[in-house]
Amino acid sequence: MKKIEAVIKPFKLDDVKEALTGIGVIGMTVSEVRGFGRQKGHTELYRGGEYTVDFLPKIKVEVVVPDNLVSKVVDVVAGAAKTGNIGDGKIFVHPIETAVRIRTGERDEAAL
Amino acid sequence: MKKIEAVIKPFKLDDVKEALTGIGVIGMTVSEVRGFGRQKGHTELYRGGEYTVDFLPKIKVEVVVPDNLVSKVVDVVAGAAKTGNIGDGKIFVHPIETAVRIRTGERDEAAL
Amino acid sequence: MKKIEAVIKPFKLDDVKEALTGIGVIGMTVSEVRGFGRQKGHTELYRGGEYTVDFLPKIKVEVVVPDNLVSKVVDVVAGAAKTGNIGDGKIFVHPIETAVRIRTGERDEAAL
Amino acid sequence: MVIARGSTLTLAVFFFVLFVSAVGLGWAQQQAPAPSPAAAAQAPPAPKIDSGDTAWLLTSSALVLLMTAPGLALFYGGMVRPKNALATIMQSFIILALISVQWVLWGYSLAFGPDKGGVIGGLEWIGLRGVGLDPGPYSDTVPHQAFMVFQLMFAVITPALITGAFAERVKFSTFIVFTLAWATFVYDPLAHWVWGKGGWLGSLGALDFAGGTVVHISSGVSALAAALVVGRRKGYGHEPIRPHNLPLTVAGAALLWFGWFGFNAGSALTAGKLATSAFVVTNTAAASAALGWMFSEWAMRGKPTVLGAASGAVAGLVAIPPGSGYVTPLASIIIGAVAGFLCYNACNLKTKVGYDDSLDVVGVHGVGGTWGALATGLFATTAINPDGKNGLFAGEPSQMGAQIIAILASWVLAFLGTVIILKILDATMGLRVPDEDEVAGLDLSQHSENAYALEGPGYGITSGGAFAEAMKAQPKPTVPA
Amino acid sequence: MVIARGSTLTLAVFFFVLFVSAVGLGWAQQQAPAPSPAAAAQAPPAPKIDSGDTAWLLTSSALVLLMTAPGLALFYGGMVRPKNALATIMQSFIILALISVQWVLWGYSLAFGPDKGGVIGGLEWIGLRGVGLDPGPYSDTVPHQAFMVFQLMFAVITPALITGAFAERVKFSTFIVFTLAWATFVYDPLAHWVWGKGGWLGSLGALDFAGGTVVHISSGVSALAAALVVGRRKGYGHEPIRPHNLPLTVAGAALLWFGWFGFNAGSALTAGKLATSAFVVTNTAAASAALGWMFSEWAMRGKPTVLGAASGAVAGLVAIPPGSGYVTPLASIIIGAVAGFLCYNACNLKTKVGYDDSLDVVGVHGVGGTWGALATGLFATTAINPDGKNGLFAGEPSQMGAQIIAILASWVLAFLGTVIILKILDATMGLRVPDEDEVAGLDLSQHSENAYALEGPGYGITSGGAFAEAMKAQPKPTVPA
Amino acid sequence: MVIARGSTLTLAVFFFVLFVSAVGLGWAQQQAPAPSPAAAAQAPPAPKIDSGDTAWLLTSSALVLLMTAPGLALFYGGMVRPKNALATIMQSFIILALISVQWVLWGYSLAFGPDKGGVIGGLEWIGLRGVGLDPGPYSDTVPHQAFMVFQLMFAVITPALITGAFAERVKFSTFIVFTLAWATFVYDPLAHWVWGKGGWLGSLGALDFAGGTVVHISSGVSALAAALVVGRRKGYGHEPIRPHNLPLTVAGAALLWFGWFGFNAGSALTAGKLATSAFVVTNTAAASAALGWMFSEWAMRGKPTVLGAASGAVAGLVAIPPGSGYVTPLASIIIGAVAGFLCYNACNLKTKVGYDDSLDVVGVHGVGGTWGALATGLFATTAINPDGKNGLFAGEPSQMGAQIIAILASWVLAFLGTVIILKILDATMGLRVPDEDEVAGLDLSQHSENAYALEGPGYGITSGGAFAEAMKAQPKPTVPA
Ligand SMILES: Nc1ncnc2c1ncn2[C@@H]1O[C@H](COP(=O)(O)OP(=O)(O)O)[C@@H](O)[C@H]1O
Ligand SMILES: Nc1ncnc2c1ncn2[C@@H]1O[C@H](COP(=O)(O)OP(=O)(O)O)[C@@H](O)[C@H]1O
Ligand SMILES: Nc1ncnc2c1ncn2[C@@H]1O[C@H](COP(=O)(O)OP(=O)(O)O)[C@@H](O)[C@H]1O
Repeated sequence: MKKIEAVIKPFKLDDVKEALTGIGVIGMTVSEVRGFGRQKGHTELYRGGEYTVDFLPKIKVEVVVPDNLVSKVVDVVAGAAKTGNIGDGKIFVHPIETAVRIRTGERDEAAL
Repeated sequence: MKKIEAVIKPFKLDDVKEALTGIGVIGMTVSEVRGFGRQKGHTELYRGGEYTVDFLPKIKVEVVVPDNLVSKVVDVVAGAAKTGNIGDGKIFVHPIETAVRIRTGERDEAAL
Repeated sequence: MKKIEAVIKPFKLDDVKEALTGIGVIGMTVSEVRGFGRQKGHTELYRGGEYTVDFLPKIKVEVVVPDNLVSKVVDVVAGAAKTGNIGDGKIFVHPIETAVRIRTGERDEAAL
Repeated sequence: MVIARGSTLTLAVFFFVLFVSAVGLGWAQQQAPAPSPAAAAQAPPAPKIDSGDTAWLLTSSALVLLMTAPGLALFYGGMVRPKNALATIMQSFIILALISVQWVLWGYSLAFGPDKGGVIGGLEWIGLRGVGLDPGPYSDTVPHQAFMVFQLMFAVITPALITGAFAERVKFSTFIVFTLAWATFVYDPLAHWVWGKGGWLGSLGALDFAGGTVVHISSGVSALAAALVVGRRKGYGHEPIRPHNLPLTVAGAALLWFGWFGFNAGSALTAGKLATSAFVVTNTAAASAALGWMFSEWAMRGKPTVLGAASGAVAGLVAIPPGSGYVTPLASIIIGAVAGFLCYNACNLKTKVGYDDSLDVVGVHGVGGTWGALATGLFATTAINPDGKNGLFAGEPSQMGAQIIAILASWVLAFLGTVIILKILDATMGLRVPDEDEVAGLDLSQHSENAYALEGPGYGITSGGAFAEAMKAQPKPTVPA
Repeated sequence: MVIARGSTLTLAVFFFVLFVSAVGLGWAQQQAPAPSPAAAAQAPPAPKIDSGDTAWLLTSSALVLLMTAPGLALFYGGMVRPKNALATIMQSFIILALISVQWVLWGYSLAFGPDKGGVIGGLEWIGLRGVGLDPGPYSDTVPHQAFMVFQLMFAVITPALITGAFAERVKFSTFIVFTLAWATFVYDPLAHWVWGKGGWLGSLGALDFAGGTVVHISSGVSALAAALVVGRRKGYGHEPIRPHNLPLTVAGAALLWFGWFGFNAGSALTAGKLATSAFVVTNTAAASAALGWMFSEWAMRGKPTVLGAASGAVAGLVAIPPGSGYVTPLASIIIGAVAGFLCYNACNLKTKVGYDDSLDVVGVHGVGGTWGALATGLFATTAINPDGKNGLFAGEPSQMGAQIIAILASWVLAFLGTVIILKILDATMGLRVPDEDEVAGLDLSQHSENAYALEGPGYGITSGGAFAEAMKAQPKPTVPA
Repeated sequence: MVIARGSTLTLAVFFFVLFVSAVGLGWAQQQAPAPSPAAAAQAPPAPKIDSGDTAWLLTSSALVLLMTAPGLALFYGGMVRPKNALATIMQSFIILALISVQWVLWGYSLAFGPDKGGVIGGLEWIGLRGVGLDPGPYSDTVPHQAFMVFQLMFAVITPALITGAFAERVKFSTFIVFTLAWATFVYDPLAHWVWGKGGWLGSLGALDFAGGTVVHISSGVSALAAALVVGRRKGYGHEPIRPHNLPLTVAGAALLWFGWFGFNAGSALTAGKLATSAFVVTNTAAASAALGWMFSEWAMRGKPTVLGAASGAVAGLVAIPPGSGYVTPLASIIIGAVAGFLCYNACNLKTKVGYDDSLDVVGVHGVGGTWGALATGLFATTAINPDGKNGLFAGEPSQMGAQIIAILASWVLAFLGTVIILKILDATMGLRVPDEDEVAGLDLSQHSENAYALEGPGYGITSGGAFAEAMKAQPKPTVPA
């Protein structure tokens, strides 16, 4: 099994979710993160002060899938999250050694 | 070393923490995530609109342990987090290559 | 490629970011987490109640780098995040099998 | 999680019929507003309305409304967990709506209408029949309806105070019926006993200038009954249950302080010496009690908390109303300081006894209200209010007797009334939400809402219903990065 | 994302010149405040100022200010997404600033100045020339300026209400020009028609005690026009767009309720019977409408929402002003309940029709205001206000005619006026922000601010500018853990 | 992080003894409230109390209370980082409590009591001895205590304003002692100089209608002294330090605006022409200054910020009080616009000079207050207030002299007084929290509380103490999913 971890633009979450469910992946875990990279930040003004913000809001999507689905999932996520503009984000693939479904104790691919 | 990553129901955090400290694991890192899976969401109403919410609040617990503790930790977490109802969550085991304690520079198992 | 994952004290984020950009790493993803470990928590009072808090706010920094940079990045992060006091946090190194830049479809080291 | 629409419809229809009948009853009367002979007899040739007094009484009425919403709504709303924030705020808000209608339809008549044997007002004033714009029996210089609407605001805040006791676990539909029943069977009679022309406690000579017994003892003691009957929140004592938004709570406390000037100084019904005196002692008692609570906690626990200071201010405001027309500023400092100390300790006691009065209504209103009623018997002086009475320290120990009778009577009526109503509702509608709804929170389970959506992304929320269908026909807009 | 400083400078200079000239115009006059002969003729030997009436009118003016900010600001601000929270709050806040100046400089003169043919006030009172501290033509017992400032607050809240329709997508600079134009070309004339001495709708006999046509119909209908001309928000109907902070919204609704006592009861301009009556029906209508909306939603959707109850209260408050000086408490219960039911359904309808009136200004103010104007024709009775008129149920069907003409006239003026102004602005300044600014949110793109920074770490925010340079010379402090 | 309970106990005991003695002093007197011969001489046969004036003064007193809490508490609380939100709110709230008691016990006597050589009031009125319910020496138509409580609210807000300068770093216990000392040794004398019967600045002819020197210059200049003595926050200039909740800040600014009507128009002490005039210029100055700041920032920085507009409104409100009883509406537009421009630039300057006045009290109150006192000398006209004076533009250049003397005297007293008090406290109790407490935040370190707990899970929070022990005996409830 692998974990596909994608850091995407927040408003793309819906598209990615639909794309994943579209290929039958019905489990995922997402969280709010801040990204720093090539994408330029913005400026904020508060009274006398001027602040440059270079961490931007991103969403991290984590989805664990059997090995045979990995490249398909990567492609589908990449496709759905793409705007073509800088800051679209990254996909990383991690090895996973075991998976357990807490409710049933099922293991590995049966647990997904 | 392995990282055990568990996605659980939020109100189970206390039980999982107690179970882990119970077997002598005294370090962990948790974060708020949203999960999408088989568990059904709910409906929200705002003026004319009706919204279906299918990402649910979950807690992710991450704990890095020496290899010999892995199966024990998995079992203990699975036991503590279980309600038997859908949506109880998953446990994933990741390989970890190095660990460092920032304060002392200790490495690997000494760092945990 | 490896993912270096560091759990640090929140006010050290700026230093870590500067240290990383200082050695030419210009991408990273951070998130808010809560840590439990040897560091003591604090007490809160609300009306009759007295609460002991033992999860403390931490920041998780994730940065994926080519293999040859790993030890340098670990050292730099450890150096920047260190105060010498308990609770400074941990660094964990994960293997990464694939990386993709969503915007261009570039793979692996080219994607970083 | 779905509340049966059937039973809800029944509820709605029930209220509709209730309203329509009371409206109908009063209608003809109002269309021909010449006072009925009975009413005319009660209201002799109208004295001249004073614009200053009327301005003050209307201002005060508005201030007392503000106490309930947003004052109390925020004070309580900030103290619960985020999953119940909105439901808690709603309880104060919707009581304002419910009682505003109940009072006009029948509440005012029961409380202040022509006396029936000292225990209740008659139904002669139902739907405000004969309650007109000339001065009425309760005031010479302001329209009768101004007095009515001022009293309405008291009838609103009292049940709202109780909601703190059973916060985070009660069914919304049951709560609504409880509120109406409690207002009708507990508040309205008690208000009559103390303030109604002919009410037995008032006739007895008990002093309650602005509602120590009627408002604070009655809500505090009903809170105790409710906490006992409803039972503890799930996880109480095991899980952390702490305030989710204390800035809102402090803002609410400050609004309560502000509004309380209307509560006490408005009770003078005129804008002159008495109102001024009540205003001053209100402020001083609140201030002194905030310090009293804070220093008690600081000395006993090692830290002065902000929630403590805010709670202390409220405790002082709770203790001063009965005496606010009868005591000196220096007496109010003592009354406040003692209130802060007492109520702080009462709240600590709760955790030892083990009942779950979520937001400490018993400790603050029950204890503070009782202390206030006693303190009035101690500190009252005709030097401040020639129409008042002297208390123990001004040489009249007998006043304490009247105060104690009033306290006991309020305790008994409030406790028994609340227990009976809740037991009946428990057996019929059910008091508490199902366990899983309590865990999910009342905001979602009772109202299908979330208090906050502070994060950017919608987390997979998708719109549904006819609207979403209609929109699907529309081209999806392209959104640049 | 950068707004060209050039065009902003132009804007600033434009306003500066505008202000300076009007200030200049009025200056000499005020320095020698003896009324000009014309003004003197309008204001015959000043009747005695009544301190109670003045106290009440000043209090009421302050209350109506509170309705706009923080009342409406929070009510609206809580309903948008977090990225637009501050920008939405800003629209109400800055309208308060803009119109406060506009009204003093020329707005009051246009609306209430010496009548020109029934359609507009003259410029005689520009810069408050001749609007002094003696009672004026609109009131006998309070200073003319007190009436002026009370009316100012109405002129402020009306355009602020409209902002709900185009929230989350309009350019700030355009919005400012729109507000000034709308106030000058729509609000001021309409206020003159209805309330100005000699205004044609008032002369016709249309009843509008406290602003049903002038405030609520005009804002609600302008909102419809604005929603149509401005177009939908990006993602409307596809993405979740839900309120981000409902506790603020409910607090705002409660403050609106509180302030509305000034709006309606202040409109009596005296503190006596009429103010009291208006106060009572205001409260009852709000309460009844909150229940009406809540029970409608409960019956039709299965859940009583908190946003629904708050919206219902506002709907009732919107419906009662025109009749608030003419109807009985029981009539106000009916007016409110119907308002709650109607406005709830109107808001549902919106999602079917497909225009994007972000915060339901049409459904609440357009529909509620129209119903209120009609209801006045139904329920008005001289039993309440001898200086008023009887409506249909009191035997005068003709009053309905006057009401309907007033409604139609307001609809037409507001709709056409708004469309014309917006079309001109669209062609010149542009109405909407660029797409990427809409996605990023107006807080950042229009104001370079974030509403919240609730998390601990600064997330890589670094200070810039001269300040940061200066600080770099300073030693960086060591921070212990 | 633990504050030694010993020293806290000492503090508590100290206050207790202080209160008890002052209460004791005044007690006998109040119980026999017939005015002492001396007081009787000061208060000749009581003129008739006017209900309208009293209603207005009580309303105004309540409004000024609202300015401090929740107004200023939210305005300031929203501007700090989340870890200090509650502690910042607390400072305003607890000052309300502290000064309310201090004023009754000795503050009012020092400020307004029988004059001693033009510099201070005597102790004759300690514990409100002889300050009764008949009109006093400062007003003919309202009870003396009404004047006293109105002035109390001014004494409350002034030190609360200063807290913005040293926010986020000062020890709570030291802050409390500072507040009492500052009120006693700086505020009370200055109030006497300007407003006390016989005070030397008032006798000199300096105009300060509602507190430009007494409130705003004194707080703004003390803020400068405090910022210099206390020193910068850790990380100032290196770390991002930005507002955490601007919706609260704007709501606070709006409440300040609302309450300021009481501050200025209440200072007329009657409800008539003068109050109306003050009301109108207050509103106009606030509006004009909001625009002045916003357009300045827009032109100079490219964006109009919401915090800027809110700050501008406050700047206008700060500038208008001294002139609010003497200037025309058009003058107030100019006073406001200049205030907005000046204060904006003063705040920018701060970052260049390098002192850390956390929330810009110097830039807003110091600069705005000074400008307002000068502007009064420029724009005052007897055309508005026959009992006032003419300023430069009305042909009396000499008035500027009196204004400048008053400004200088206030600057000197406030600056020196504050420096001396702080230096003494620094040497004895210590001014700042330890570094690690500053990093952790004052909410946790000073009060053991968190402002927010918006997330669902309790994050490992476990209850402790006797309560948790008691609960452990209870069966742990099973919680369904
Ligand atoms: N080396 C990295 N390790 C971890 N996360 C990264 C790394 N580089 C970029 N990211 C994440 O990807 C996001 C997008 O990267 P960025 O360089 O801005 O644009 P792009 O994805 O178009 O190259 C960043 O905001 C950050 O969250
Ligand atoms: N393939 C997956 N990858 C990552 N997280 C998953 C995956 N499947 C489920 N999850 C997480 O586990 C949670 C529970 O899954 P769900 O299917 O609802 O119930 P159950 O755990 O009982 O099978 C989800 O909310 C999600 O957070
Ligand atoms: N075994 C572990 N697995 C995952 N995270 C850990 C583990 N041990 C510690 N941590 C994280 O590291 C943080 C610091 O650990 P702690 O034991 O308090 O101090 P130190 O890093 O100085 O040893 C914790 O708050 C937690 O977030």
